[in-house]
Amino acid sequence: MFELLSPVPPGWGGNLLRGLANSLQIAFGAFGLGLLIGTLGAYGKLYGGPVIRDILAIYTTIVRAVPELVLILLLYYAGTDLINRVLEAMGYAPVNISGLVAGIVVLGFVQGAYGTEVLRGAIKAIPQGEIEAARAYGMSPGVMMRRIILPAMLPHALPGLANLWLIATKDTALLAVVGFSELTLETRQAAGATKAYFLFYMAAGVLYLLVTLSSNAIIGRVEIWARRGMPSIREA
Amino acid sequence: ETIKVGIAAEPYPPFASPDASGKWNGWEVEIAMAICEQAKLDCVITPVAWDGIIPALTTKKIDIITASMSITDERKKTIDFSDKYYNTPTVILGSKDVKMDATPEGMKGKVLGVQVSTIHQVYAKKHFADTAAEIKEYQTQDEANQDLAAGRIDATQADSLALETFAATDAGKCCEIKGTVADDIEVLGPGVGVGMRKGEDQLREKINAAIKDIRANGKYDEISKKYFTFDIYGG
Amino acid sequence: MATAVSADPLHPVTSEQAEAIHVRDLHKCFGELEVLKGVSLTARDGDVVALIGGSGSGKSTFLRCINFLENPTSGVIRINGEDVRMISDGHGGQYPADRRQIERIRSRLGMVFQNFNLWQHMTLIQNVIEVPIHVLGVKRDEAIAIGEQLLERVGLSEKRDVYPAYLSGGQQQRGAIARALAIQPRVMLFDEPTSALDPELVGEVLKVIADLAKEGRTMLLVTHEMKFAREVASHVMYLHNGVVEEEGRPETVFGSPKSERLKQFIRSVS
Amino acid sequence: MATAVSADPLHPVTSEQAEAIHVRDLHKCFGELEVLKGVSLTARDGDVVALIGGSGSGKSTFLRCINFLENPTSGVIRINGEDVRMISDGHGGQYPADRRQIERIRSRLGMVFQNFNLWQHMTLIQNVIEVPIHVLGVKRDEAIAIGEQLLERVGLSEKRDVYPAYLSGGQQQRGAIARALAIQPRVMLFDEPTSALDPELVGEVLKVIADLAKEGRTMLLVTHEMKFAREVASHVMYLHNGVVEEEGRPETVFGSPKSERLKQFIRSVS
Amino acid sequence: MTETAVQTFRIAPKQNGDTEARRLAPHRIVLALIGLGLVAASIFFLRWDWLPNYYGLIAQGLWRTIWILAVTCVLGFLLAVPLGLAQAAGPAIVAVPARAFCTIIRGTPLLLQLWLLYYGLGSLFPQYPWIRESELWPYLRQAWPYAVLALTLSYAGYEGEVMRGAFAGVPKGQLEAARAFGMRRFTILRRIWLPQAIHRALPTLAGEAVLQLKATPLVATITVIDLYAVASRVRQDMFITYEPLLLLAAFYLVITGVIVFLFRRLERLIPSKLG
Ligand SMILES: Nc1ncnc2c1ncn2[C@@H]1O[C@H](COP(=O)(O)OP(=O)(O)OP(=O)(O)O)[C@@H](O)[C@H]1O
Ligand SMILES: Nc1ncnc2c1ncn2[C@@H]1O[C@H](COP(=O)(O)OP(=O)(O)OP(=O)(O)O)[C@@H](O)[C@H]1O
Ligand SMILES: [Mg+2]
Ligand SMILES: [Mg+2]
Repeated sequence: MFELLSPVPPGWGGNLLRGLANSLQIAFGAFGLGLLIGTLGAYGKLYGGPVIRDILAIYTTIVRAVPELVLILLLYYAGTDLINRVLEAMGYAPVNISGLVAGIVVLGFVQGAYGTEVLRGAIKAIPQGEIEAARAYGMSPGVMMRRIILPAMLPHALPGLANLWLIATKDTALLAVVGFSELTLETRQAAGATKAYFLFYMAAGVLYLLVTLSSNAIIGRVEIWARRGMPSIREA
Repeated sequence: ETIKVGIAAEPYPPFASPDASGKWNGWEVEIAMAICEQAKLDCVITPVAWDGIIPALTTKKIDIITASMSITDERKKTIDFSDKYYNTPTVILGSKDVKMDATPEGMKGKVLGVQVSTIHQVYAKKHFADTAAEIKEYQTQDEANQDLAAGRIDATQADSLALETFAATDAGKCCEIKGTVADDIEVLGPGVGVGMRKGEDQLREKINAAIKDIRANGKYDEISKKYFTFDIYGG
Repeated sequence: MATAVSADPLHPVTSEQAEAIHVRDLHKCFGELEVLKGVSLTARDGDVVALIGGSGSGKSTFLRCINFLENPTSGVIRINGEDVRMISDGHGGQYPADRRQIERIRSRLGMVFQNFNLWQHMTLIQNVIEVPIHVLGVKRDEAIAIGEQLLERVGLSEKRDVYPAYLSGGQQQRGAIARALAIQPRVMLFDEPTSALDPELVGEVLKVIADLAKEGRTMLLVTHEMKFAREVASHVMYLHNGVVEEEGRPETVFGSPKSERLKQFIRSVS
Repeated sequence: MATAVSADPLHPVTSEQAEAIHVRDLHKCFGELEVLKGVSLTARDGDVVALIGGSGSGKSTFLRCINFLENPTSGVIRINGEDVRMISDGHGGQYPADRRQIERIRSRLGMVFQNFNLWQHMTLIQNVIEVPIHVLGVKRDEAIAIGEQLLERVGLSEKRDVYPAYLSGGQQQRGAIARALAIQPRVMLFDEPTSALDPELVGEVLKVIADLAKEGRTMLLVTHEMKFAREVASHVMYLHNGVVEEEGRPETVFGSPKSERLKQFIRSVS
Repeated sequence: MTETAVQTFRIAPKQNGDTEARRLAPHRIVLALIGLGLVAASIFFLRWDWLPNYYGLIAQGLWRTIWILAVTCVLGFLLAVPLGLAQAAGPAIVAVPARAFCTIIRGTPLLLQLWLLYYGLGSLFPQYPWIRESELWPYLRQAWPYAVLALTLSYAGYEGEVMRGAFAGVPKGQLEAARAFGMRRFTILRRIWLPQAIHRALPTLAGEAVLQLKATPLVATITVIDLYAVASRVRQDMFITYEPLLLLAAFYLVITGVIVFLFRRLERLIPSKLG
């Protein structure tokens, strides 16, 4: 039965691994984009003017609420269709938006909305005096962000960000809709074609678990580093 | 001009499934290529996830769909269909330990599983809802089959092909075909057709002609014999 | 050193010394609560202004308004001769028009907070060199050299690489002083910089402050050390419930207090 | 009030007063750093012990060891005559054997922290009534009545429903004092309870402390107010680098200091 | 203490930065108009004739979605607190299993967990006659207990991680103050530690609740028909793409709006000062 998992055809192992690699690639892109949006979003939500705050509130509410499938269908199909119709009307040649890019953008956009809230909570957990001190010494927002706020909030943000990262690795299933074969689609194809559902789903589970374990190891390291200077809360 | 033939990226053997190297084959894939050849169309098989298959069609990312789509009046409001290219009888598979047959009285008190959004679901709702204890909806037929084997449901209704294949497996040993349901053309429809964008009448004519031709010249039967022992075209 | 502080800002004292801090009619409300009710102050280079007053009288808030950690509700603030433009927010408050200007001004103001506010994720030396390197653009080696000298000066050399959470209260306070001194600001704002120190160290710190004043730097200092206010300050300001009850040269304020409140306050010290 | 403190714990003073705190040969290391190098102390009911010493000399650590916020590395601690059993952790340290015992002991010790540590998610009055209600089982109405009285006493009645983050430094410190007083403890540990207060309030707080001592409560007080140590304390302990350099009645310690360090320390005060 | 005598102003300091009552600021009117325009456009330009046929199903799906979400979030959170605490401050005996649980739950797809419970564990039961005959069988035979169990465990796994960080992030001094006054460990947890941990985790918790909303559709794979399954059903029946999904999105938006609103209210219970 395990010959089905062999890495070369007719075994499906190679497909699963390729799917995993694709998933990780998307996850990296989406998570990175999400972090960027999240950082700016959190900053804007906390320190921005009323217009920025309202727009960000709408962004985080809508993008988190609407299922990713709807977003990707709208962006990839309806969106490209609209763009091309406009281009056609203006006499230009239609463009072809890559499904991969669309997927990463959509996932990153969604991750950004969750990231905004995670980071907002983390920034609020920083003792406010430390931020005031940075201000008092004339740090510009950029420097303050880089030198004080980001490192000081990191220990508070890491668990939430770790969750988002793990969700990103699994949420890539949506990319199947735009014809990108990531781990979930590969697993479904292998399982559906061979009827060995249990085997392949377990195999995918193991792959995901390995990703999680190695992520945990790295995140654990980062967390120890991020918590430098914070005494342990364990009772003395 | 190439015609992109959309098929569901989720495997549905023996109609369409990929092998590990990514090549798609199966009865429906072969039939689709035969139709193309007959109609002198230059076709490429394009798998699209089921969720995106209709928008892909309407935004011209694919041009026709051969993904075992049953022709119904509701669906005709959105896309056009060719004539049917296959139609399998609808049967009921039930546990060997339970006595039943494929009639409303025969289903009395039974828990029946069907796949959601299929003609079988509509049929079961219409004919068995009054007598059966419960009608459970599954996302895929495989799940219904598993639950049947696990004893959570007493019977499942689907096309004969899927259920006979299952009954022949180890897991399916629990169960047997209990009979074919009475026909209801209004619900069960004329069968499975090729889906395409509305208004492309020329293309539809070509495909209809091609279906007729391969039925006539033996190509259809030649392909079918490789996969099935019975007449898949139906009555 | 000429004391060049005018209680009446409309009638400025003419002096060769440049005006370092000029505040006129500063008001600050937190919601309904009016904490500062029209405070004015002019301090010239080399002045040491001691701000005394009861707990909750608004001393910290005044200091925090001067470098715009709190937006004053109304009033004029001029730092080093530069007027800070304010924009009304349409709800009875105002905020600075030009963020860059505020940053520029702040980078010339050193501040020691009442509760220190050392950055917890940085060791002591990192705290001290942070602003010189990342705001003032001093070279790293240079900043470290200066930083180590300052830590030496406040007696914290061995704690160089310790994180603030592992320091005693007094050590944190001295760290905060070193951090403020590291930027060699023209104007220093001290909020009770000796509260956590023992008498010996209090003396040392106050000597440092006096030295800085001699170099021509301006000090604004909230303190409960009346002895220091009397000896080193060039100007004393007694704040009570958000109003300057009395101010002037220390001899005058301590020697012949006019208001009843101040008399009582001074009596409690001796 | 009889001073019943013996410098030599092996030779206890006989007295009708019960022994409230007894510490013998307390050592505390943070990693390599030995902060307390054998400190002993015996305080009886009604004693006011003033702990003085330079910044970083180990005063706060000593206080924190007494209620086991830090586990002493070695030494004996006896509170209200109750011996605290310790278990070795196998790495050169030890920890209390019976958590319940520690909790019981702590609930009879009031503590004012050097950095206040008011609970940030509770208003002032909630901070004050928290321990009476949830540890001592006082009825809510009763606790509130006492709490309001205490806030009145420290002059914070109007800040009753304000969260600590919106209080001035001195107000937070007074809040922390009210919180500690609310549990009416037999023994009070004060870590620089007047550091953020103006001279007027310092006087008031020290009067409160003196009053409590008259009621027979025991006070252990880290302070930089030499005047207070001289006037109210029944015993003064001068800590230097983790060692008790000198101790005794205030007249003796301040009047005729023996060690060079203490002489220098006292000189800086006057 | 005489000092604070004359303060005539009522204490109602503006303790929160964002208490502006500017509901009708110009930009909000503009945003509202844009929103209305989009809604109107989708009503006029899209196909809604199918709607009346599905009222019953939609109502049923909506109800299922809501109760599953509510039940699993509450149960999951109750599990998450001990999980987070065990990891943040517990001894190894509890910390290691808690950590393992969170890793496995977060590390494997929810779909897989759901299937393992329903088709794996669930299909073992019928093999034992005594289970089939027991009182529990009618429930074990149903799908929703497995759905609730799987979603609860999943939420607990993710939230356990969040709570671990939140517990560890409470300033040490806050706990020391509680210990110094002799609070029992459980009292400290209940009165000081948990409230402060939850307060700083609230924005993340709200996000995770919304994620949970979007995880509920998976229950359709084990025959529990939720709102999402209804939308899929319409798409399959009619082959229309956007309309049912937009309707679904609208419902999700309302549910998310409620979640965000509730969490915001909680967050504002305790004013926090922003640096
Ligand atoms: N948790 C800790 N880890 C390591 N070192 C510590 C820790 N806490 C205190 N120290 C060190 O122990 C020494 C004594 O600290 P302690 O807080 O007892 O001083 P203190 O006498 O209270 O001083 P101050 O008057 O400044 O508050 C200091 O050198 C300090 O750096
Ligand atoms: N952010 C705030 N929101 C509301 N009220 C505040 C805020 N900050 C300070 N206050 C109030 O303003 C008043 C003045 O506070 P401030 O910190 O200026 O006092 P202070 O003179 O520095 O006192 P202390 O000597 O105790 O530090 C106090 O009553 C305080 O409660
Ligand atoms: Mg102050
Ligand atoms: Mg101390």
